Amino acid sequence: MDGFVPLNHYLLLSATLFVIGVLGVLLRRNVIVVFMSVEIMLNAVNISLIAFDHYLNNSDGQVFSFMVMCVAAAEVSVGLAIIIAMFRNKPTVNLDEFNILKW
Amino acid sequence: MELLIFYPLAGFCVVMALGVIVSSSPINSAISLIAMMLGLAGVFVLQQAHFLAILQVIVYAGAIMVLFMFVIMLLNLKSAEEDTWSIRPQNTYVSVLTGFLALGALYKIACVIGQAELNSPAAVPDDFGTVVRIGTTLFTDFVLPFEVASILLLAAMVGAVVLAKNKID
Amino acid sequence: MLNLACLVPIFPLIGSIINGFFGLRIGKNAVGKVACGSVALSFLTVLLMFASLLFTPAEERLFEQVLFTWMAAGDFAVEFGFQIDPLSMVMMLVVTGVGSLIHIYSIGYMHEEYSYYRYFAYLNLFMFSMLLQVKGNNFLIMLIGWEGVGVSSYFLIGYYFEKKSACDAGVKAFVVNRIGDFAFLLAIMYIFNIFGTIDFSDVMHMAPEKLIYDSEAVTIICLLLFIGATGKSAQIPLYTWLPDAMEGPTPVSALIHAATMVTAGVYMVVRCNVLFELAPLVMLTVAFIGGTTALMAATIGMTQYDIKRVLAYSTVSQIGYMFLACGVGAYTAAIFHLVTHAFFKACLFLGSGSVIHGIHGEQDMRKMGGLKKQLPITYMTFLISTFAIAGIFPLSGFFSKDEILYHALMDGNIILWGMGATGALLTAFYMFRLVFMTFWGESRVDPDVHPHESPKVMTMPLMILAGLATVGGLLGIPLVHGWHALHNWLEPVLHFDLASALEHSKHMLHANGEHAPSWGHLLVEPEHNVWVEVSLMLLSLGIAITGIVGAYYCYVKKPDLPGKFIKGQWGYDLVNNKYGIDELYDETVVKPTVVGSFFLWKTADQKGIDGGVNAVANTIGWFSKQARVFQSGFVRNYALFMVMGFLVLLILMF
Amino acid sequence: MFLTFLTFLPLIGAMGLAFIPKEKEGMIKQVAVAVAAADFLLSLQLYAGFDMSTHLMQFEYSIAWIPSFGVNYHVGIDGISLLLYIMTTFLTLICIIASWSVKKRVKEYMIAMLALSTGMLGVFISLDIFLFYVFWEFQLVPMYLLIGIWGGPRRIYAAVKFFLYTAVGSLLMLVAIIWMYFEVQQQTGVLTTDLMYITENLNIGLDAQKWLFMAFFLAFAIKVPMFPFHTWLPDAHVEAPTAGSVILAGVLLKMGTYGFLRFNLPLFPFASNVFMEYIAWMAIIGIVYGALVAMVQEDLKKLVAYSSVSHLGFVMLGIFAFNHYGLQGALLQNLNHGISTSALFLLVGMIYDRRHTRLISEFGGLAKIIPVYTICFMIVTLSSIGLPGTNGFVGEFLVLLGIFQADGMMAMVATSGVIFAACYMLWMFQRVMFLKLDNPKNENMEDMNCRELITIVPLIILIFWIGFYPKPFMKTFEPTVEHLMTRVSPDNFRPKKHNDEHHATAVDKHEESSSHSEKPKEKSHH
Repeated sequence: MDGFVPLNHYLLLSATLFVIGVLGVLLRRNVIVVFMSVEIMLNAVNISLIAFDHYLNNSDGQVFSFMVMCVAAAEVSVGLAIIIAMFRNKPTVNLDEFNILKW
Repeated sequence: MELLIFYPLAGFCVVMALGVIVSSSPINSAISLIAMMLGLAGVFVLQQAHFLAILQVIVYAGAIMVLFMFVIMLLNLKSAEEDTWSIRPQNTYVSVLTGFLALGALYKIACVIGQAELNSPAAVPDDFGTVVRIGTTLFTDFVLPFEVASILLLAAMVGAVVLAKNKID
Repeated sequence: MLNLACLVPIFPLIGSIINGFFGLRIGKNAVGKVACGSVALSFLTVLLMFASLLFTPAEERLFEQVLFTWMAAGDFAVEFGFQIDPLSMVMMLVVTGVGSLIHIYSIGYMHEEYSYYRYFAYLNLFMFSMLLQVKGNNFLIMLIGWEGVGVSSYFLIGYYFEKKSACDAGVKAFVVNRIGDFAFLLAIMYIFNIFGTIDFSDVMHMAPEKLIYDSEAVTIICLLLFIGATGKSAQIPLYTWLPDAMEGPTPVSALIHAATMVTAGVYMVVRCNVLFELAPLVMLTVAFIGGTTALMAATIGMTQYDIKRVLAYSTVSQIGYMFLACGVGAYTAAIFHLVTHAFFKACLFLGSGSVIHGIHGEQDMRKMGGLKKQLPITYMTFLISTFAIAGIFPLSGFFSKDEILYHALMDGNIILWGMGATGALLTAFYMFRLVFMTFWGESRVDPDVHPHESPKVMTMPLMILAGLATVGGLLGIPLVHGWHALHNWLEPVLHFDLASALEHSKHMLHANGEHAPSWGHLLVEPEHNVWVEVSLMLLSLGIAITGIVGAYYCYVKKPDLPGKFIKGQWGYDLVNNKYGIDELYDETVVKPTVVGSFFLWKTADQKGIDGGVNAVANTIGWFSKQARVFQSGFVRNYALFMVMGFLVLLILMF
Repeated sequence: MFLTFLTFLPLIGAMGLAFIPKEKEGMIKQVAVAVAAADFLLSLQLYAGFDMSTHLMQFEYSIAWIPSFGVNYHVGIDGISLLLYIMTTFLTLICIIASWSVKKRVKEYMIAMLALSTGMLGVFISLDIFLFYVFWEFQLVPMYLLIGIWGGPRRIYAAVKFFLYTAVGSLLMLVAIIWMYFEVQQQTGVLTTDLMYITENLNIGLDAQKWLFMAFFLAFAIKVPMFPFHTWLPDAHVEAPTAGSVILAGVLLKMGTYGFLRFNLPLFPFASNVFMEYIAWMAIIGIVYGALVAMVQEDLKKLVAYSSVSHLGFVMLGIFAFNHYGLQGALLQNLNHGISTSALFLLVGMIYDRRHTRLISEFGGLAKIIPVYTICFMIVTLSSIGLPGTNGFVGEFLVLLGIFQADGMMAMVATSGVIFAACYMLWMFQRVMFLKLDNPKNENMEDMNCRELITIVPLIILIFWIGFYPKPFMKTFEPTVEHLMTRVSPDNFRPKKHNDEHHATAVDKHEESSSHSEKPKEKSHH
């Protein structure tokens, strides 16, 4: 142990955050919180990408993270727009209420 | 030295992430999320990814989260919306069950990750993680994805505008 | 000439088809002509055949005409063929002869009917079936006719189909007949099982060689055959349909339910005489059933007021006599009585039809009386026939009934004779009760009704039949050996060598390693004692006259006597209710069947079987409902379960 | 090849119909009738060219279909299937004529009818189990649609019930087929589904025979339907449109009995003998039970449906009598039931068209206003009762004769069905046709029109033809029955009583003692 953080610590952090994100997506009903959980997951992946980059001396991972952020931004803007549109039809953000496609 | 910084940071991130998914008010969630983003920016810095750390702060904690807050305020959300969910007991069981399963899975993942052999980072050049280095890679090897990403953003922008319009006609 | 046999049933069939399909278009006149013409043609053909058979030597009087093979499977083959022998000849003569007369009579009787054509189509169909039945050369052809007459009788009984009672009577007749047919069918199958053929001549020929005297097999066969006969011939226990069958038009009652169809059972027993001879147990049964029926029906006949019902019970009773004759082995007597009965009973029924026609459809004898002036011809013919049936010398009934009683005593036992003699007394009584109530005494006819004599087309047949009833007895003049024409005529058919049959049985029993009982006493022929016969004749004549006098006393001299006499008598009530047999059958057979069927349908079928199937379906449905929790319709839930599954897998696999 | 052409002609016709605009209903009907008539007339050619002296397959045609699985397109007919085949084309024609009154979705209806025809014809000619299975399932679909779309008020329930019942049975059959497929490959090394090859070369152990027999039995028994599996039939019949009922009774049910003759008996002769007695008793229960239940029905179609259960009991009884009389009687009774029950359904359909009800209590006294109809109904009723001189009698008598040879007791119980048949049919006839005309709605009923007569008269002719001269029909299956008998005859499986050597094939004594009834009653005394 020479003061460096081993790679697996980063990966563990990444995994933990990812799992937390997944749980958020699956268990919460509030559509905005679900969205936030998606962001957590995206971030968790970013951690892994950057960690690998650092440990393998390669910049591609950072470029990937960059792209992920792009996608996240796009997703959030569209997603929130959809939420607003839905909210206009039915004043709720509870996902269970949106069941018109349910059989 | 790095460890000393890493553990608090990582712990902070995890706590904040949990805060996102457990707090009943969306505002609290959003604030926790911002905190987590900032924490992650710290982690990025630890890994010499300075440019991304900056981006993290600007794009995520700044732009995206502002958007979130804006929407939350706009919709004027209260925290009582979870009632119907928690009323049904089987939902609670399912939540708890999933939580345990997730913990178990996490444990398994940890075991697997524990086998990773990279214990110290590679020797990195000085410009690692700088704008120059990233920019060069971005505009040489990844120029096409970059352009595609820009189109994506454009499309997202148009889409968001269209969707959010009052009337779709 | 005998090749014309196939034409005989075909004429009525053609007539039936023409009338049935085009009857409405060709008009009533033509319908009547077609119907009567076809039957008359048959009659003429039969006469021609009779003539040619008469000139054939007695031993060769068996002619078979095979048209084609009806059905064949493996070694089973049934020919569609006819058999002309003295027995079937007699039947054909009776059927076509009486049939023609009744057809002619019907022209007058049914003239007011709208569906005249339908009536004649059925009647011709009946003739076709009846002829097929008496002519068939094997059991199955006989069965075609057998059931064919059942169906025609069903239609004719239900001719007035708007009356519920008529319809019910039709169905009852058919179903009760079917019970008999069921037994008949089983008998046929059993016969095939044993003989490998169902051809009459083959079976009768082989029977003494293949069947052991008094063995189980022959007993069962004969019993089944006899049950079949009881159904068709209205004997105990299947007689209940015949009185109800009087719902049909009167000529139908005359033709089907008196002269021809109901005697089919007798014909069948006589036809299978060889088999019956081998089954003494069944013979005894036949005799007793016949005797009991004769007695019982006669008692019921005494209490009825419906003119046709009295005649119906009389018919049942007379057929009982025929079976009594069969049962004691006097087949000639049975056929003799069958023929004479056909004459006088047809005449009686037609006469009653004439009465009913004359007073516009009234059938209750309490509303008749004193009709002899208004209906002279009817009265005369009716009286002659009544004398005949009562057994007054020298009318036909005297000879035939007497022969039966003689044989009952000589070949049977005193009980059978006693039954017959009592029956004769009752017959004379109730028949004259009928005559006195209808034609004598004060008129009780509805004042609005003006009785009138029937037209010629109806009285002609009456007179012919009355004539036949008078002279029919000449067919079988007793006492003088060789003068019994019918006996000589039927001899080839009824010839049965008991001695050699017993010999064969012995051989077969020995081959099976069993010991044959001693049958020696069976071969002793009772002696023909002329003086016994003469004294019996005088006795029965006395009995008949007693009956007549009794009736005269009760219904002419002191008409209020019967009313006093019967009041409050439980015996009378019992008889008046026909011994409650109908009700008994209703309670023990019909109702349980219907209730049971409802149970089967509602409970066993819908609840039990279908319920079982539905229970399986519902169980599966229940499981599906439980599984539906996983199919909430929310994509998120699906994702949740996917992830849960994935996590489980992850935990388990690594 | 001719057979293939005949079989697929209706399907081709159906495809042709697809190109006719649905507004031109007249043209659609005409084309459908033309196709069906052509098919029927051409199929008569089969009878003309049929060699009645052999049991071998005729008009055979075989071509590899899925070579990698050894599946062939192998078709052919023999005595068992010839008349069924012709009857199918015949009833299809009659049904299409009878469907003139259909108003709803005429085009789809006709397409379904023609497709159904191909499916049914295919079942009767397939000599490859795989092909058979394909056709067997294929014909379910159009029938399902016919009931489900053009049926009565509870049509969906009935259609689903029909489909599920049949599917459940046939799935087990599929399992059995697959088992045999692999077994034959193991034994002979040949990968094939060819029925002829399997029948001749597959050697199935005794226990396996029993299981396979059961699997096939279930499929066919449901189709027939035998006694405890019959409850789909009344529902399906009641809800199906007239033509659907006719086809259902006339052809689909025959596929069950056909299956027994084509598969169960030749493939599993031993198991057939083992189960013979039980199945015969089931059939007898069906005869009596069906008749009794029919007696108390209030709906005409239901009554006829239950009478079908009873009649098909006779067919099954004949098959499992295992002798010439029984088998021939069963085959003939198969046809007879197709003729008389189809006619009954057609007739019921006619008054349904006029009055839109089938409740017996709604009618009464019809004889007065519709005499021609009454005559037809009467004849068909009598045929259904099995009156001698009509077709019903010939078949029933042979069946009963056959079962009498096997067991007198069975024959007695079965024969009692004859009495009940008279009860329920005549009672029904009386309540519908006779009595007073007291329902004013019936007063303006029209008698049969020309088209309806065209559909009924051929059936009536057949009723009398078979009743009086069944030879042209019966001689077609004589050699086949002969051949089948040699294969399944109980004598093969019972020890010869007088011989010491038990040269019965493949019988172990244990099975022997448990499963056989005594010899037929005393035959004759030597």
